[in-house]
Amino acid sequence: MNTATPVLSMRGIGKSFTGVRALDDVSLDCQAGEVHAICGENGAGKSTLMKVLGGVYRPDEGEILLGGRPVAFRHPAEARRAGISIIHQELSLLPERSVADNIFLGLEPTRGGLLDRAAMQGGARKLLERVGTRVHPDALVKSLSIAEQQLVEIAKALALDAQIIVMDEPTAALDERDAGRLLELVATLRREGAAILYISHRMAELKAIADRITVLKDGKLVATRPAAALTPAMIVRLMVGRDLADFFPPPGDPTKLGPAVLSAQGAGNAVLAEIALELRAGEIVGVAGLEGSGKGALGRALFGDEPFTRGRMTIDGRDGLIASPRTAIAAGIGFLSDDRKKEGIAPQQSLRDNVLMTLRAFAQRLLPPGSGAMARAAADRQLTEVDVRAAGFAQEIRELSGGNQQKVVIGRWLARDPKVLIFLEPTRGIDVAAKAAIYQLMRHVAERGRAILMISSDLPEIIGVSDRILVMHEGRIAGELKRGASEEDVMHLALGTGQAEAAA
Amino acid sequence: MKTQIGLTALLAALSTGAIAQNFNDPAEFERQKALLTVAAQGPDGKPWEQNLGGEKVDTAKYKKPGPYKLCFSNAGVNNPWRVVGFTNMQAEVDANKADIASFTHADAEGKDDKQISDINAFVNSGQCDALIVSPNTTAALTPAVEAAAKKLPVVVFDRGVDSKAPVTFINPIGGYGFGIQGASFIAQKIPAGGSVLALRILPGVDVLENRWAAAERIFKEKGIKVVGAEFTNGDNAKTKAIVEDYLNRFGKIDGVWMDAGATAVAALEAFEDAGKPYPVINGEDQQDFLQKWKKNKLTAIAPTYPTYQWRTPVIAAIRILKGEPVVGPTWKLPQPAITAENLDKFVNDKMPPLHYALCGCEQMTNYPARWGGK
Amino acid sequence: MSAVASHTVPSAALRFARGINVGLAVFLALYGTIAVLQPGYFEVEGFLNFLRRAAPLIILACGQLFVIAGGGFDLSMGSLVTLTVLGGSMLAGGNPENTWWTIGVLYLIGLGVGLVNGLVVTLLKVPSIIATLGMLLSLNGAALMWSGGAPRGYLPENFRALGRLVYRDVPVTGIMPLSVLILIGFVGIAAWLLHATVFGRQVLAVGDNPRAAELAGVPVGATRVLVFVISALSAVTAGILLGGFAGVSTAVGQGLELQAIAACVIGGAQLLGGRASVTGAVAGALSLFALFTLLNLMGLPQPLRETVQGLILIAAVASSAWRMRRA
Amino acid sequence: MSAGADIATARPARDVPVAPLLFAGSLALYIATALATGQHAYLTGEGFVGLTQRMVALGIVALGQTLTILVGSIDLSVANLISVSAVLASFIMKGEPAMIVPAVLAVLALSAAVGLVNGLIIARLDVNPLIATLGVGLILQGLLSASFSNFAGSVPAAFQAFAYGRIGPLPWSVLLLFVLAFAIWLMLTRTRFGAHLYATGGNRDGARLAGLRTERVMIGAHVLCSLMAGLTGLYLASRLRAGAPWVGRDGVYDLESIAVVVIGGTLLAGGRGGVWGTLAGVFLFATLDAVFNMTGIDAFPKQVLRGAIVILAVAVYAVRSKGHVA
Repeated sequence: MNTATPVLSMRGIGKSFTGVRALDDVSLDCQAGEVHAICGENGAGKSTLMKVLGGVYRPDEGEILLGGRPVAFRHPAEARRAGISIIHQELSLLPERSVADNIFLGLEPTRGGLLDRAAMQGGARKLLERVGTRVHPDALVKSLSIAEQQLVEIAKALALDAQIIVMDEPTAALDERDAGRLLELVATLRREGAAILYISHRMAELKAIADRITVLKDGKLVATRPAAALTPAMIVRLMVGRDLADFFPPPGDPTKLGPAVLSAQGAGNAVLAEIALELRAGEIVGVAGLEGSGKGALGRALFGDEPFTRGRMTIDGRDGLIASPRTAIAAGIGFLSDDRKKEGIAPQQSLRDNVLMTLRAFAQRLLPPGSGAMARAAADRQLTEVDVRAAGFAQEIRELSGGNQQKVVIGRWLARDPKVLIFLEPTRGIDVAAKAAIYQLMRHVAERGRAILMISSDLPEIIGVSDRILVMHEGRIAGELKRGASEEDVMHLALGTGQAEAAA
Repeated sequence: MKTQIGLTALLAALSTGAIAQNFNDPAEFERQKALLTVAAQGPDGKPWEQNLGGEKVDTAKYKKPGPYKLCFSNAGVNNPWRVVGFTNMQAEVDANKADIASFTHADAEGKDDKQISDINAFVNSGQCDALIVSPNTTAALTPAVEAAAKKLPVVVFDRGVDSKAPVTFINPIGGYGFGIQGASFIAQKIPAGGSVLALRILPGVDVLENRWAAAERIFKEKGIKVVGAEFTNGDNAKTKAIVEDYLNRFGKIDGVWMDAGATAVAALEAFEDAGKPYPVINGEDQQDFLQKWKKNKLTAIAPTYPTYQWRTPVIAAIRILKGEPVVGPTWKLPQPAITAENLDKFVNDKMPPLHYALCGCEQMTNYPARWGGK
Repeated sequence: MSAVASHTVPSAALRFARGINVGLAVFLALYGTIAVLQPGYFEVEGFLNFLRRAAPLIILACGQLFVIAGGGFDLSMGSLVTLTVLGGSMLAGGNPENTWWTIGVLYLIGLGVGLVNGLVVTLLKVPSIIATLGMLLSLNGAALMWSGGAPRGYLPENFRALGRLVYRDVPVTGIMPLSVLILIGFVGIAAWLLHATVFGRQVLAVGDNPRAAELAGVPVGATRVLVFVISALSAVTAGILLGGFAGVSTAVGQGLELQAIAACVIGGAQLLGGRASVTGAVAGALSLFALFTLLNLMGLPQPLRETVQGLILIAAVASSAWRMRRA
Repeated sequence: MSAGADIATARPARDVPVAPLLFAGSLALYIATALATGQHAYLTGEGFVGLTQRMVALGIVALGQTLTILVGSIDLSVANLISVSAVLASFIMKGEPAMIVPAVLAVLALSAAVGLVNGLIIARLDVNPLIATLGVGLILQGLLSASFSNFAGSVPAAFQAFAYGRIGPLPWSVLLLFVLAFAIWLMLTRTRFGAHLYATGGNRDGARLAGLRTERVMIGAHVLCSLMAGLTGLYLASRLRAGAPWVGRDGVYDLESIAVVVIGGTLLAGGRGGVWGTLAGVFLFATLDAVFNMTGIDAFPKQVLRGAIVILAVAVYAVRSKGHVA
């Protein structure tokens, strides 16, 4: 191991929030030119640790050394000034501002007291090129896709010529192609001598770029090992504390498929065209595609959020295009958004109120909120079924980890038990154990005779969970693959370079 | 350093509390007290054309052929008094159709700034032969009125301006007179050692401040105990709540002095609801008060600030443009009080509750419908 | 003392502190002070009289609470109160036979105003603070236009009774103002709607995260419209009580909307939605009214009362913000 | 959500150009009314000067309000601060030309202090800005009314030049309004503080994570807004020759300034908008005043119309926005 003074060293960091120990005696360091990966389940303390490093929180105990000198940050500005750049997990971009404004936020070049727009433009262009996107520096961020926004976020981190770069799940919103490009960028940064702390749930990535891996669990450090000495199974065991034997559930039984519950012919709208698909009771159908391929739009169109404007749809034997989410739900469709914070949870309401939201949306307005199927016991049963871990079910949902929040939102749909469930990125930003639990849950639901459309950017999950796979390209369904298809098969279709296979 | 002086000045101002302002002008008090006893000159039964002894202004230089284009910059119609007054004025305009070609008005909505702009716009428009102004505040409107007076004849009424530039300034005796009439009556009627509650609308309005200054002076002179002076914002509910609290606190209130009559009935109701005898009270010439007075045989008086003064400026403007001399530069109108003796003459239950009895409008066309009566 | 104990004690204390409603605490303190100054307030009769006068504000606060819980504001309440009082006098024209249909018409007007507010916000996407500000201007103008700028008639005695009548010789309490009975009924309905119905949960969900509520199937638009309707109907109710209590005037509703919002906030409601309680709003309205009464009793110069009011408002909200952060 | 990646590479179309549309619409309304009612004097240079003069008071305070709304806050205390400033100015001047400078400095210092207090309460104590500034406004008004009940002091003739003086055909005060608007536009679009203001309003947490001192930005916006209110107070003192404790409240500058800012296309939630829209909104209000005068519409129907226009003006572009507003 390198014996030079590490660029960054955190020693004995401890942090509590009103009695809850979020970090306990955590120490780690990072050398120049090293990628140090940090793993752990959600709630293990990774993000808190990074926020301590970034000056968002002040540690209760311990110290941070930069190049051997102790520092104490009282504000993110001080951490940045010290050369620490952080790509936070939640996007922190300004939707109404231009890409260049966002990239140089807080670092705006000035000339004679006024902003140097030309320098911002040029600088932004270079940085965007570096992260491999063709986004225009003057484009408003709100007009970008989530993946593009993620890349802008990374460009923003690079604008600060930092010696320490922290990336908190930078590839969570990216598809394989963009993720691959990002990994190359990380490799380049490492070559240039940056110290990189890298948080991710994707085992393949860790394997590909990490020099060392630190695993956190329950706010404590479990182990720091050279990446070469760890296999994905070992990492998972360290994180979870046990083996995850059956990460992906067994496939469905093709002989037990029920009738078609949802179908579309020739459907389309501003982004989608000639959509034809059929979902049968009992199956999980994966939808893959690059960012911008329209796979998210497909889910939203079927659910009536950004409805189809032409074509035909049949749900459970009845014809008709869906015009709004409410009509979709009434017709028997459920929908899990890819943006849990903005579109999933009502943060200040209790777990029970969140899990009952859809049932209540269709109940008589003047009924007691806990009548019939909405009884507290029923809510608690539902929350227990999806295995939510919380101090109590009266707790506000905002206090929970992302994985647990996601389980509550899924529970909301299971309580309604619709014929068709559309899951958009069901495991985005969720830790390994919760992921496995969600896959199991999906399979159970399918076995009960429900159809699930799982739209995801995570190829292993598409391949591991789906009974068949639809691949989208430029707003159309480019082809269909059977279970057992390889990542290459999917990518060919997604990139439009492969032969479209005959639809089933 | 200089800022420090300024801040210190502000702090000093704040810590010394109310700063003496010229609302209590003993000379003006005496002048108005004297005017109360002056006999009016002018046509009988037409108090809006009468005056309390003023000089005449020669207006020959304004003479021009009719009919005339009149413009009116109004401070606002933000209370019932101004609503009745403005109705009077419009009726007066209609009554003089032959002499008036057009009557344009701009409502300043109680904003000095807007009224200044309104006056400037009138002057620039070239559409006005004469300008009538009812200023929102005296000081603020002075420059605009002065500037206007250089271009065309200006008649000011109700509130004045600090200037001799207008051809004439029309108003009744004024706030001190009102205060004197009400307070003297109450002082005379309440039992010895009795207590008086003063109810005021809001601070800072010159007419209202003058009324209170006069009343306070009278009460002090007569040794009357004023248990409180409260602001009601002209709100019935607040008035009632305040009076209830005072009745709770003191058990008995003998007199209620009001600087304006709009909430007089609410104040009386508080006595009813508490099961206490009615106080000696002064209201104003609003119908609801007069009717209650008559019905419950109150010991009361109603000093007035007559709304018939809104008729006078139109009459004056026409005379000025005809070159006839008018009373000026100040034209004082009579300001009678309604007493038990002449109450019946003014009570009219066909009129709306806040109709002002001294509108001088009974003989005008469309009375009473135009004023909301039945 | 063990380390564990020292760790849990402050958090328990904080939990306890968080459990108390600021509004309630402020009210009790203020009312206690009033009663010390004026012992009559300690008696049942004194309290009922206090309630009678506070009733309109409490009702307004309860109505406003629904809008706030749903994430909006209703600035048009005060001018709707004015319209109710002026309109009531215009319609009834002092004739007791007209009272009941007049009240019916007034509620219909309220319904219309609430619907327009709600539809402007949900369909035209105008932020409620602007939509109801526009409504405030328009309603005020409409009320004055209708009556010609000044009250045009009286409210009949049986209409007035709703806000003015006090039943005497009532067992237990001695007296019982009719308006207090109306108040109790109204607050009961409000509490039931917000806390004991599916609708109440929908309001909170919509206020907390409208997008999530929409995707969960909650009829967001309808819920939004309904809260504005509730707010408008409560303004009509308050207007009827105020008109009954004090008679007709044109300034009757002025500034009530801000007082209602302040009451909700003192009672712990969160502006922009998601957190609200009727008990809190009632307590907030009571403390605000107790504050007015106390300042009155203390004989503080009128203007300084505004100053004290401002200080209390900031202090109450700052303290709940502080407790939110600690909790 | 998933618009094609290629679409974004093109330079995107901007949002509705609220400012020019609003300005043109108002102007058209003004000219049409003047022609229709035959009041051609309104169309002369002097007529237009009168029109712009109507913009000054509301315009200056609305410029300040634009900043607080952009930063994601709001200021309900401006009306009261205007009163305080007007009174303080004329009280200190007491008609003495020598006291003009001290008075102006005192007013600006006091305004900055009020802005600082507003900002601190909002940023540090985490009090909702509506409540915080409502409270501060009440405190100010109470202290003011307790000390003064009428016009206090007076301003010397030299100071009246601020409101009445002209440079060529153009009043100083109108010129000042446009100079201020330009300066604030420059600040918003061409300085770091401006960029940070938009950032703080657009996403406060995000801005903080990016290392911005969002509290300072918030406080700065409030200080500037209060300074604008102080200037408005000075202008009114100059125009009215003295300050009275009701000038701000009677002018309804708090709600009207918010209304014109929102009509001008600034997002109530912060993060988007600018000064020219606000100025166009102020122009609309001035036009309405003039148009109502020309047509002689009575005060009460005027109020009804004005309310409806406020709603419609915002609705015209808000109606196309996606998502929910509250």
